[in-house]
Amino acid sequence: MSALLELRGVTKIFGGLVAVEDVGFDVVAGQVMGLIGPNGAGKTTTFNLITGNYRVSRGTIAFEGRPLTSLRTNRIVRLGVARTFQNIRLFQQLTALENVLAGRHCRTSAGLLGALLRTPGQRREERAAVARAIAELDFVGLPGRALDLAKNLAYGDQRRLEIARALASEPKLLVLDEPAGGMNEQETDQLVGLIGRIKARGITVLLIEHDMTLVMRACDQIVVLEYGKKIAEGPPAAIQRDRRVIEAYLGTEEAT
Amino acid sequence: MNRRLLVGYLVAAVALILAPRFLDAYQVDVLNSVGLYVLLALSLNLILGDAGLFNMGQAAFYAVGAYTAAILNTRLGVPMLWAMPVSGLLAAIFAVIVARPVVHLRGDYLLVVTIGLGEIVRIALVNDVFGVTGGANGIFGIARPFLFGHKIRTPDEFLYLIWGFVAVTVFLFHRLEESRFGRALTFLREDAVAAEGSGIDTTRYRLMAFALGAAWAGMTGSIYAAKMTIISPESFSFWESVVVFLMVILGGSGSIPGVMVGAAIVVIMPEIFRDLATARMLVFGLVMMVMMVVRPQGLLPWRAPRFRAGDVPRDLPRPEAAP
Amino acid sequence: MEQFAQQLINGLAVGSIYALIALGYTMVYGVLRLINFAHGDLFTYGAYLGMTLLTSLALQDRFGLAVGLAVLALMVMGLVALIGVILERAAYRPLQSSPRLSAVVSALGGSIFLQNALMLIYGARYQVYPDVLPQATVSLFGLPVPVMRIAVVVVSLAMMAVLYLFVQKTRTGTAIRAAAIDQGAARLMGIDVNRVIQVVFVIGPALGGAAGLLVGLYYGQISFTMGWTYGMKAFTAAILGGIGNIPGAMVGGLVLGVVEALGAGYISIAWKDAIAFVVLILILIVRPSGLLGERVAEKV
Amino acid sequence: MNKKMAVVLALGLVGATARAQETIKIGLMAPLTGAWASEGQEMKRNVDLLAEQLNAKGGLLGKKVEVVTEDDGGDPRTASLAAQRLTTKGVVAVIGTYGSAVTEASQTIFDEAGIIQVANGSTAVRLTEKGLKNFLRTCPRDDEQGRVGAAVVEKSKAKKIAILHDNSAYSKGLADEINGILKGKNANVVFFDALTPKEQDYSAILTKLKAAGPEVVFFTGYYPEAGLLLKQKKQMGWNVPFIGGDAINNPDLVKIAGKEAAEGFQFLSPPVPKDLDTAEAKAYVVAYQKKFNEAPSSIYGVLAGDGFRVVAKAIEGAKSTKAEAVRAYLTGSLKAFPGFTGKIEFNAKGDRVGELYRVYKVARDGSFVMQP
Repeated sequence: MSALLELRGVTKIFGGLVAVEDVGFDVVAGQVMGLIGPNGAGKTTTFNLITGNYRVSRGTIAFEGRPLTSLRTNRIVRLGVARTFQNIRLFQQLTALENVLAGRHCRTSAGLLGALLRTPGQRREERAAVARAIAELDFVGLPGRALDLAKNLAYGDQRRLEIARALASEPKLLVLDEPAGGMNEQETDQLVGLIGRIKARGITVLLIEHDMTLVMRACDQIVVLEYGKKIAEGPPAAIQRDRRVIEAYLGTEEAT
Repeated sequence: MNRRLLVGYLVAAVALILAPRFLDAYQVDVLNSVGLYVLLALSLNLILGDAGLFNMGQAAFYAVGAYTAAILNTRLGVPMLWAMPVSGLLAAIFAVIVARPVVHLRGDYLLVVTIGLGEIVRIALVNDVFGVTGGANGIFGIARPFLFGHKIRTPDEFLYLIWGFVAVTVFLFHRLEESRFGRALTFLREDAVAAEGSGIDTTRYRLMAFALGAAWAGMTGSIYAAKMTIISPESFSFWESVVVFLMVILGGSGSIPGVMVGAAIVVIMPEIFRDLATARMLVFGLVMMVMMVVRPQGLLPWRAPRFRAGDVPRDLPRPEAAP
Repeated sequence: MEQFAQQLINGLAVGSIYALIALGYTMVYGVLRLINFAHGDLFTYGAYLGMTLLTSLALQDRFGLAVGLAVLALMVMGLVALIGVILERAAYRPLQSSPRLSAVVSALGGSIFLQNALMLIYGARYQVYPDVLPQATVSLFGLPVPVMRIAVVVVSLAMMAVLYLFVQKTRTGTAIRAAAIDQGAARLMGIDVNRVIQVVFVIGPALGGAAGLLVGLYYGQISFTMGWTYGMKAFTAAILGGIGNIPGAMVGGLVLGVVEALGAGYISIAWKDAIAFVVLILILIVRPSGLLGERVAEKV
Repeated sequence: MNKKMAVVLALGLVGATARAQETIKIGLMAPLTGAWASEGQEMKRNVDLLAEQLNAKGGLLGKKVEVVTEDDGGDPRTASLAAQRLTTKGVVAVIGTYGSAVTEASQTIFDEAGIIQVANGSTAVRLTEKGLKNFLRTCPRDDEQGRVGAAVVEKSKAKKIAILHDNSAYSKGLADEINGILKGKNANVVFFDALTPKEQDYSAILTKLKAAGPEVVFFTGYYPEAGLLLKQKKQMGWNVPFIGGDAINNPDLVKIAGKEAAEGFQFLSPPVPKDLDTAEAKAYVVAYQKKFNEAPSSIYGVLAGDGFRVVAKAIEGAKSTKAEAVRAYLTGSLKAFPGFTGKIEFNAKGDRVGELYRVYKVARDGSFVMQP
């Protein structure tokens, strides 16, 4: 078991406000890791630091031993870290197929000349990309919806489409920000199944989630944040018993 | 390509080929003017319509192209049509250099910066930068272009040259739109953060959009120089950038046929109103307002869908099976 | 050194006019996210209306210079505000839910229309204000400065101060600020956004009109195309200060004026505008949201 | 009823075409809109008035004269369209336009179409140096004005000279001419720079100018900026003499600057009608005054009028509307024609012959007084 992603002493300061402080954990290859914590604990900020949307103030983030901290987001995606967004960021005006092709972009290479001259190589690549995108749509459970506009999909389907888009970039690590947000129970069940199948493809998953049943069912390992600091780490069973976690998080969350 | 669009293009092409038989020199020259602006509008559409980058300084690239060709021609005797690709290339390089530090700016900040770039270029031309632009006088005595040994001189001949280039441009730009490159620009326009998060190098594509748009504006500039035989800084004023911007939005931002219609209307309308003499621009302004209110998406906002049912294959291996 | 001080004063005088016009851009932008390209022309209307009223009513003869001009200013501001409100109704309101740039084109159409209407009414020639201001000079830090030059700066700054207090201290002002931050949220909080837009289209054009009157009174010569030049400068100033930000527009205007004056004085007059734009670009590279604009990291 | 109407309509059409054949069309290309609209509209006034007068006297060669006006918007691209349009309207000659670059954009079009063009506000030297056979102009050239301007500067005995232009082709050209001549005579030019036209506050420029300490300033730009410069110079309490070029000859200068600030200002210009002692000029000023309620304000408008008159004269003299004949008459037979701007004759290039420029000075009452 080797660490695919390593966070060491990661700190992010906005203005004077410390959003994430000295957080460190490893994401082990092949596992599903959950990142939980109360609202404002710095989960999404941590994600944004991993995916290069924000720059770390201090600390290091390494993926397969390579530092990510100075790379731009698209480079990080290329290295194999794909993500979804907390408040869905699909290309709403475009079809599901085009959305997935966006994820395929970094694994294809046709350039300007290829586009203008429409070379055989470019056409072959294009056909393959479309085929792969369709396959990913099928995989996440959106068969036959390729030509629907993203904005016309139901909320849960939009979440799935975002996952398909991320998968199309052939990630080694998939970072899901509240994938079950806005989903009903049945959809959540399907999502747990989907996460299982993603794991079965050999893709490591890191996810933020508020739905504890999902977290407990889907995750192999859990990290808990509170006020920007890591307060616990361990397998679900251990976390469920952890005193500080119960006080800080589960106590309040479960009560509501 | 969509069949109706194809028919539209064919009808337009036939009409243009036959136009000199039915129109007088002035009317043909209006069409030439339309053609030049169609090219400019299409070039800006790449940047503004496709990539969603607010650029109100397209005249700067147009100017770089026109001046490059004019200088090459009058100083080194390079034939105008040979100078054309050089114009495009130089305009593209110029665009990349000036856009690099500012391309990440948000919408309206980019808008004002591009206005500034346009003005800086114009002021530089007026002040005879490097001693080669002729200052306020501009450059005169530019040779007419030769095509296959034939000197292009009359409005009719320019009609075929300009619209021939329009046809090539439309063909290539439609291809571009349907390609991986065109899609990347669309993603960029729709949501730059999501595009970057999907693995698209947004900075690179922003610059590519600028480079390509500038290259086309530059080549158009060289045709303009060849047609006018004299160019001066006032032909590349801020107003010129505004007019091209207007054509793109009025016609339907991001839509190739729309942008062409926009250019045609903005050029032809003031000509139709010529008989109103001093009131012609007043009516023009009014019509613009009304058109926008009536059709807020532009006159012809139509974009070709990239994929239709036939493009979607079935019976694919499931990704689980793939390694 | 004396030249430096002199150029500084020159810059502030021009800059205060830019600032006054820039406020109109920034307020409208704050609420509507619209670059009101016709705003420069509203400024021109202020100048022309001021001239007509000044010569036809001759208020300064009846009530004395100070009162006469104050009354005149209020009338001009009222009339230009009226034009602003009509413009908003006719050209912008129907486009509220359309793509942002559609309204920009509508604004450009409005600008062309307003400008040419003025040309048809008054003719294309330059118009000249009657000379009503006293021509005294005072010594400021040992430099001779025309009194009226100081008056222009003081009047502009006073109007900006009033506006600032209005926006900060009153309920309507708070509503304007709220709508500028998040229109949707403001709506949910029970703010009548359409009314806010109307208020903005009263205040912005009124200030623009006042600037037009000031320019007419002080410089004496006006033309129907003047709004285009001033408008572009003022819009640049608004961006420089951070568009949507009211103190930013004031600072942006003053900074732009001073940069222009110093650029003309110490580098080259012919390159003055280019220098100003280079400075603008450099500032935006360092501060992508303008001088006072907040540096918002894009929320993801 | 319908038939009747059709007949009436047909007759009307025939009549219209018949009448059309009877007119001689003369084109006017002018900036009716845009930044130079005031000049263009002034040009139109002069030419329309003269055409009216001519028609009242029976027209040309027994035909009425019809003026076909096209707006060039003051920009080269629109100008090339306007010119192209005029070539399709059957005009025998074209008057105009204002601005050298704008004129240049139309030159080849008229030349290739075999139409005589008489420009009125296009002073760039090169326009007549290209060997175009159909181009003439009633305005003088920049090099001539440069010579006269430099002479005026020398006469002022100023040791330090400042030259200010506005970076337009005309203004820069004139400034270069004067600068070249003065430099050639080892005069001390301490300042040479350009202001940005269409602005209102020139105090930054004046401050810099003053720091250079010139004893005379030659401003080669246009009257709106000149007026503001004079006014703001006075506000600064600086009383260096200013001299200007012919683009400043407009009564609005005094309105803008104020009489006090304008007093003593000198500028070069072809003589204006009121200063000529010919009967034609005197009568014209009266007629213009009567029709438009003011004296002709723009010298370029008057120069357009002169252009119209020489063309009319040439058609009459040559008894033909053919371009070659008109051109031959204008450059060969036309001698000492009594124009509203002095005697008119053309050389083979199409330029006016003779010293045209006079020096004007603004008097205390704001009037322009021709200097002996």
